[in-house]
Amino acid sequence: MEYQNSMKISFMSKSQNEAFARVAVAAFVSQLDPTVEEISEIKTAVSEAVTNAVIHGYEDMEGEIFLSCTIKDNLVEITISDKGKGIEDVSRAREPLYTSKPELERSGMGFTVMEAFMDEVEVESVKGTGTTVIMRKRLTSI
Amino acid sequence: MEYQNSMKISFMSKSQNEAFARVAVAAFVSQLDPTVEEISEIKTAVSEAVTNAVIHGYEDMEGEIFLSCTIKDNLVEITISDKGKGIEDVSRAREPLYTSKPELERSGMGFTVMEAFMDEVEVESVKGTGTTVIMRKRLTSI
Amino acid sequence: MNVSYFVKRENLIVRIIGEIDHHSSEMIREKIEREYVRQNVKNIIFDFSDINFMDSSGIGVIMGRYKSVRERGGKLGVYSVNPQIDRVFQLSGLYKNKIINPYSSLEEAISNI
Amino acid sequence: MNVSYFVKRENLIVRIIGEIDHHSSEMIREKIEREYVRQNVKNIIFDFSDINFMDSSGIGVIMGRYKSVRERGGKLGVYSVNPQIDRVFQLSGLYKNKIINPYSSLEEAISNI
Ligand SMILES: Nc1ncnc2c1ncn2[C@@H]1O[C@H](COP(=O)(O)OP(=O)(O)O)[C@@H](O)[C@H]1O
Ligand SMILES: Nc1ncnc2c1ncn2[C@@H]1O[C@H](COP(=O)(O)OP(=O)(O)O)[C@@H](O)[C@H]1O
Repeated sequence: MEYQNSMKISFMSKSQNEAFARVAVAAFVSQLDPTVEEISEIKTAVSEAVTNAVIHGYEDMEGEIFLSCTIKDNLVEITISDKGKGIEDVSRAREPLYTSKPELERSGMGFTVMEAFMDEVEVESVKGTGTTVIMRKRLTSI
Repeated sequence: MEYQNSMKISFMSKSQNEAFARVAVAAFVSQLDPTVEEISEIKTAVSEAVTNAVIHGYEDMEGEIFLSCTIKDNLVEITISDKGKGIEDVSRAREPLYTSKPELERSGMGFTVMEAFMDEVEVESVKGTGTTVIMRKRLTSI
Repeated sequence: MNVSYFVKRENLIVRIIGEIDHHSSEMIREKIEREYVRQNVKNIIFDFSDINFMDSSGIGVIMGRYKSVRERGGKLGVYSVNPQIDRVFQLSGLYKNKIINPYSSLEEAISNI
Repeated sequence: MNVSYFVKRENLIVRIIGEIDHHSSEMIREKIEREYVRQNVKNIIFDFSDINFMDSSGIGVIMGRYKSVRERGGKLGVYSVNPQIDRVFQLSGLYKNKIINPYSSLEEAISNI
């Protein structure tokens, strides 16, 4: 039978919670004995998606961010969603260097980093309703 | 105005999640710049309450554990609850060295550790319905 | 989590690297018991230098080992306990009730146990 | 999170201890800008030895500093980047596009920037 585990977190859209979210996911995933590199990739991808929810989803207003993580054998699936402003054009948003907030010194590399560090990244977004990012990664360590 | 932040976690009653829960709470609380001692006390108290939910609440069967943490200025409040078997006699359960599972080499020191390491510990439990532990600690670091 | 051992005179020295909680304690208990049964020693001395977390599950492990060593007329010792974990030991009365004796080094433990 | 500086020849050396994410980047940016304005130097060299986490917010910080140094005809350098963070730099094309040059040590950075 396959090994399964899951957790869900919700937290306020404060920039302080970016570090909290990535450390919490790393702590959860560490039961699979990932490599240092895998943990670092997952932390970075989580940080990108949570930061986007804080900056772009809620534009620094108060909102709630939802994160869930499930483990099935060596497959990790992480879902991060907000009920914020949503993305009008997802394919443009995913282009490297595209950012709607250059004035905040955003690099536009968030989605590119998520895609490079995870095996799969799905983005579902409805303008005015919110955004959900689903990321999957199969760990080599098992 | 006072500083506020909050998060909620839910996870399966697996022993692997004891480490996850205490590290997640430590990561959340670390925004208050706690001392090493304070972090260690909080981690230990969380570990005790989560372990109790796993071992005693659900008796190693599958169930969901709920954890929430709120910060108001330098006050940390942590709530850990399960929908498991509940505690018949809470005051006896809180006595040092009392354990209902000596065969598992439990020491009966869980509640005593929580009380020593946190400022306040409240236990609400209904037989057959579940248990909620609320712990508060005011950090000196701010 | 990693448990290693060596024998010195009548003592089994057990070094645990990692965290002692309910999850890890089952494995730790099993490993120590197996080794203690195998070795012809009396005492168990714990090297705590590489343990950075322990909750009351660790107290259960110590009390369980106390039962085992008593059957052979042996004792328990521990050295290099960090201050936070020391408080858990104190709280549980393990030192006061002479269930386990704290030392500052392996040498001190071996000469005084 | 901690930012410290020193000046060597025409270079402001910036050492950051901690993690660079969106939360910390605002403070990092402000501190570096303030110091760069105050000092009569051209280049900024980042000491990355004590940074164990950086996401794309760090790329934004670098690109922003690139704009500042260019106004004075200066350049950006970085040394002691760990492998994971190096991949974020690579991905963003910062090395390829000569926005920042990687070095293995402070000495190498100062002589070659
Ligand atoms: N959760 C979100 N809610 C609304 N818009 C988003 C969200 N995530 C990303 N976006 C949009 O996609 C763009 C590109 O995102 P990203 O690649 O992470 O770069 P950056 O965050 O640096 O702008 C953002 O500038 C923003 O317009
Ligand atoms: N969440 C819970 N659900 C049901 N019973 C519990 C729970 N937490 C504690 N108890 C009861 O209280 C007793 C004392 O708990 P504790 O002081 O933590 O010691 P220990 O876990 O070592 O038994 C337990 O043995 C158990 O009977």
